[in-house]
Amino acid sequence: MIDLAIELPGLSLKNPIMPASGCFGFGREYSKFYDLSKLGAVIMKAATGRERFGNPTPRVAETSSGMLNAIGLQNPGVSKIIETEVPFLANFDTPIIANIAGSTLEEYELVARSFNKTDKVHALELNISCPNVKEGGIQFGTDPQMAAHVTEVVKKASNLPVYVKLSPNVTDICSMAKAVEEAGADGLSMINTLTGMQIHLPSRRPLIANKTGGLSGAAIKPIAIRMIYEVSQQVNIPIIGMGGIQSAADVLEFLLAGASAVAIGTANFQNPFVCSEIIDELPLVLGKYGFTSVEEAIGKGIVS
Amino acid sequence: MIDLAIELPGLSLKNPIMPASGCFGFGREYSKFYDLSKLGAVIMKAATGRERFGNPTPRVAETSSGMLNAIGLQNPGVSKIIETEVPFLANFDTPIIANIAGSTLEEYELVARSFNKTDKVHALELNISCPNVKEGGIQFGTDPQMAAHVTEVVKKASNLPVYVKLSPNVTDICSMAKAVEEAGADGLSMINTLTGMQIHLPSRRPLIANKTGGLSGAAIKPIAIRMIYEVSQQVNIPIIGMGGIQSAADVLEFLLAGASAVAIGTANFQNPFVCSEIIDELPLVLGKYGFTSVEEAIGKGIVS
Amino acid sequence: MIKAQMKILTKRVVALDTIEMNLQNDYISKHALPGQFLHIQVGNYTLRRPVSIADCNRETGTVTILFRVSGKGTNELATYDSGKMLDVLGPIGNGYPINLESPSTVLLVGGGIGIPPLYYLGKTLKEKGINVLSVLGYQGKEHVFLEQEFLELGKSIIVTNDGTYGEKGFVTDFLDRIGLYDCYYSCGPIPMLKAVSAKLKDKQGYISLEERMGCGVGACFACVIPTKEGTGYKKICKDGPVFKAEEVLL
Amino acid sequence: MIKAQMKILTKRVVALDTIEMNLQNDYISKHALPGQFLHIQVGNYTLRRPVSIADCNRETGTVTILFRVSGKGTNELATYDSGKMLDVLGPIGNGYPINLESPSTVLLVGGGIGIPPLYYLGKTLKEKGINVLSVLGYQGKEHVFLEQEFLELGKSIIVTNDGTYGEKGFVTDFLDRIGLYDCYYSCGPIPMLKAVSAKLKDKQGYISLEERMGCGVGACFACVIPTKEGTGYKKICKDGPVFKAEEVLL
Ligand SMILES: Cc1cc2nc3c(=O)[nH]c(=O)nc-3n(C[C@H](O)[C@H](O)[C@H](O)COP(=O)(O)OP(=O)(O)OC[C@H]3O[C@@H](n4cnc5c(N)ncnc54)[C@H](O)[C@@H]3O)c2cc1C
Ligand SMILES: Cc1cc2nc3c(=O)[nH]c(=O)nc-3n(C[C@H](O)[C@H](O)[C@H](O)COP(=O)(O)OP(=O)(O)OC[C@H]3O[C@@H](n4cnc5c(N)ncnc54)[C@H](O)[C@@H]3O)c2cc1C
Ligand SMILES: Cc1cc2nc3c(=O)[nH]c(=O)nc-3n(C[C@H](O)[C@H](O)[C@H](O)COP(=O)(O)O)c2cc1C
Ligand SMILES: Cc1cc2nc3c(=O)[nH]c(=O)nc-3n(C[C@H](O)[C@H](O)[C@H](O)COP(=O)(O)O)c2cc1C
Ligand code: FES
Ligand code: FES
Repeated sequence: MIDLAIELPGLSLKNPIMPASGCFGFGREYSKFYDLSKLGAVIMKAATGRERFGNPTPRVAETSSGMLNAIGLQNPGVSKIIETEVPFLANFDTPIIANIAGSTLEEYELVARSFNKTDKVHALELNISCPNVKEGGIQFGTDPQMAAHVTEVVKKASNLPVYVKLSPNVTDICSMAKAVEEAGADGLSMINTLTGMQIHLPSRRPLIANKTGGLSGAAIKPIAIRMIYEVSQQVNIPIIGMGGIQSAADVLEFLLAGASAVAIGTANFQNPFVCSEIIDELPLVLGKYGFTSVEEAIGKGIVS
Repeated sequence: MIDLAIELPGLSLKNPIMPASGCFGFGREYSKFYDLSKLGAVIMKAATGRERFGNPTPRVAETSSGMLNAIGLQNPGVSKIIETEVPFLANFDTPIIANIAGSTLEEYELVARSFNKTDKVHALELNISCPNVKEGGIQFGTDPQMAAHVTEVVKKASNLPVYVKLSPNVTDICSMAKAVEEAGADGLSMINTLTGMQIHLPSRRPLIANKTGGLSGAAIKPIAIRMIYEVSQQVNIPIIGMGGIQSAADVLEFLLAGASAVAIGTANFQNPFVCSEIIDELPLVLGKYGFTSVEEAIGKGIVS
Repeated sequence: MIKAQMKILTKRVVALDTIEMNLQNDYISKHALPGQFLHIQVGNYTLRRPVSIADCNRETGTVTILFRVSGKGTNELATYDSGKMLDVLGPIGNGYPINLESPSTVLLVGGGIGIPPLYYLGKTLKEKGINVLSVLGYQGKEHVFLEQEFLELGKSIIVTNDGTYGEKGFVTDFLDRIGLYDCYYSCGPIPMLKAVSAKLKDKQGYISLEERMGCGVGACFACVIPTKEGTGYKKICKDGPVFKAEEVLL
Repeated sequence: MIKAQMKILTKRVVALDTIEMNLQNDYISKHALPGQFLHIQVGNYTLRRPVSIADCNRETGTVTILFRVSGKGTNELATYDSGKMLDVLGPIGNGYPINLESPSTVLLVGGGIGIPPLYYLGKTLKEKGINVLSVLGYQGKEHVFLEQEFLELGKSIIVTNDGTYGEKGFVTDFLDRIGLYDCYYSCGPIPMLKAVSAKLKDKQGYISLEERMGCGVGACFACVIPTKEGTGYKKICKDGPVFKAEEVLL
């Protein structure tokens, strides 16, 4: 028997697989494909203080082994999410992680505090790294002091464990990680998307209306692995790894690099069953490479 | 008639296509496939002060739509390059660009000065961004002041135009670009590889002996396009664009983003004729999208 | 909607760069409604390709698609031969509302590769005893397809932009000439939809929209369109691709 | 070396996860030397896959390869059927030196998927009137291939690690038993090559090496190996894959 369970701050996961924020909505659509109770946890689409419409379309573009997106944090606002989306997800036997975003410190604080009102959310994922928010969101994610500050504010406002989601668009990912750890983060979530662009030749302009978008998918996996490998050696808090995962073998690669659990984003679009299938496949892959549990594999790829 | 010619500081290019540094050696091997005189220019493998053996093997790994490399600047040293490689390339009717690297300011200076001894090299590409050099090379490429400093030193030591090759592994590519422009760079070359890693599951360790390697190939094209798009609006020096180019359509995308010429790296490995074929194909692609010259397309994808 | 394997039964070039494929799948053929689409995995491309259902045969369990060869995915799809299995999500979206009173007449207005879904719609309406008129616009003669099929549904005007076949001009130039009808259904490029819905603003109409898609199932917010009454929005993949003409902001 | 299209003529499973393919190309079959390899483009993978030439027929213009299905590329290659064209660079590298005095005897020592190139070598040497002995190591019974072919070249000992076929043990355990020979040629996993060259250090020997490759043509410095006499290095793709046993540092 291969043991897939893993304990993280605030989260008792029956397996390390969760859908990544923004790629699974609030679970309704994918719940028609399989029982979400199977998942290690669900990470919801970003919540902001008020409803946001997001960016103009086109919002996505395809790239080699990846895609760009500039959704712009479209969401119905934190109150509506707590009212209608959280109760829906609470029907399933799986922890709920709320991804929170904002343009200002006050908005982050408000959103974090709002989730205290429900006892159905188990952790916050603090999204300081969405490259598609114009008003200042991006600075939180690329400056260690700003990142630490917003982490402190959110920690103080919330009674939930906080996983800070790091941006890969930085010179020194370790200093970002250490800054938020020191500021009280209970865990890290990495990586968010890399800022990219595609130019549409016929129209001679960026294809995505927002011009830039976030690059996700298999293309970015080597960058995610490198960053997790480096960061996991420098912090003492667990990492939820993500970036290009498509298979159980990819999951093991993330575990070996130092992640304690993983999230799967873009791959849901190609295969709506991907999380479910990976959960089925994972014991075989762990066994094949000589592991008897997820726990055992964490960080085992790190050589000194 | 579509005009492919382009004038850059020190370089009269008959077309904007050149092989990227490190992916074409010193031209000998590819000269057996086609006449190198066809190329816009040739960028040589990095030259250092002395011969370097480079990193242990494995040095390359394949990733989704890309590859990692950690060659470690293996090269016969600047004197040998001037003695044996430059004369070979000078047999062809195409400008030669020397890519120069070092671990210390003094080494950069020495290598730059050495190329004054030959009149067969037309420009320097200052590689401050190779992520595979341990002794400090990486800092030059991620700190604007260091980058400016090494640019100044090399400019002073050399009588050739200097194209500074920027690393994408930074939070703010524009401030890097502006710093080296101010320090006297004649042009920019971007992007070098993104630092990545792959973990080999059976051996439970990074596949590349150096652990990390530089990610190149189609996977990184959206990042290259974004950075060139942003930088080209902030500097007044030309950009040699690179990162994932595989076709003439890709070349046009780089031109639209603001590059004045391009270099092709990884794609040579799949198709040794790729530069030659793209040169043949480029007029058709320019024509198809309504351009009569390369010149005309530069920066035309930029919208305000 | 299900994720299914569909076998390519036939492949045929029906006009310049336009391919028709018959795909087999019982469930999808039994559930597909006019206006719905398939989300097709081509090769290993990151994103699936949305393609409308152009016809459907419940008896034989087949679904027909028609697509224009334009970019990487449709180029690759065009190379697939019969016998090959396609990985498909479908049928997706809300189709055209077809609960009309029987003795009524509808107008179909299609442009280019927006025409195929109107055929399945027209066929279904005709089977219900509704009169079907069509105005179909193509770039030029060599782009024309499904002409005969639409003629069999009822009166039909073919318009080409360059006048190389049928009438010359835009579909909007011929909306007055086709006769009387109770409501219209339209699919085609956005400029055409704008012109049609502006011209027919007093009629009840339904339009089918396209947008670049991520998930295709309503989860990613890639394909939204603002609704007319202010801050709202609809997802084209899940709430559409068919909307009331007055509902959305083009 | 050229870049060529090679047509797959036949495909055959010869042992567990081991595929033999016959590929057609006149130029390559006429120029291929034992020990050289092909650099094969599979699908759209970024890097080509190096595979040794296992046999060659100048008359029919065919080249044989044998490969182990291990990762993504070889898995995909294994799905290709006869008739398909492969994009190949080849023949690449320096082969085994074969200018031997006629009445001499050579020993071939192969391990696993390192065995195929030794077959083409053995065949070529035998045609030149040289005696060929072989010691061939496999994991187990179901991995054994080319047994009959090597037997036809001369005395041959099959060794399996698990003893399920032939002798049990490692090839090095049987180097004394095969008889007398003037020099040896070896190809297989690095640990085997180390053991073989250590054991036979007094004999002249040639070994064939593997390394992850980028360009495959000598331009990228991916595949270097240090030479024994200090700071030098060789490129496996261009200067090898065959080296004198004492030349390189394993
Ligand atoms: C609901 C719906 C129904 C459609 N029905 C049909 C149909 O019946 N026949 C037909 O020929 N075409 C149809 N299209 C358009 C079709 O989806 C695109 O032509 C196709 O996706 C282009 O893919 P490509 O790989 O050839 O182009 P690429 O440019 O290589 O595609 C790159 C990416 O952009 C997307 N994309 C490119 N063009 C479009 C477009 N016009 N609309 C949406 N996404 C696009 C692709 O899906 C892919 O994700 C429909 C689109 C939608 C949204
Ligand atoms: C000169 C030479 C001759 C060879 N001859 C044969 C042969 O005759 N038969 C045979 O079965 N194998 C041979 N190999 C090994 C063969 O190249 C690998 O098994 C193959 O590349 C694996 O590809 P993959 O896509 O299945 O594996 P993946 O792991 O998906 O490949 C990923 C990358 O790693 C490289 N790679 C993986 N394993 C190896 C390896 N062992 N050696 C070199 N590169 C590797 C691949 O080429 C690719 O670039 C030879 C290797 C070399 C260098
Ligand atoms: C369409 C889309 C929307 C996303 N929205 C969010 C979001 O709202 N909040 C967030 O933290 N990350 C968001 N992400 C980032 C993903 O959660 C994930 O970090 C990233 O896509 C890398 O994983 P992947 O390669 O598996 O997709 C989004 C990604 C995509 C593709
Ligand atoms: C094997 C390899 C070796 C490289 N060596 C160098 C080098 O010596 N100097 C340098 O400036 N860049 C070097 N690069 C980076 C390339 O010149 C180029 O910037 C990068 O690969 C992106 O382009 P591409 O995607 O077309 O390969 C190397 C890249 C590869 C793949
Ligand atoms: S494509 Fe994802 S919501 Fe419509
Ligand atoms: S693989 Fe490039 S030098 Fe050998």
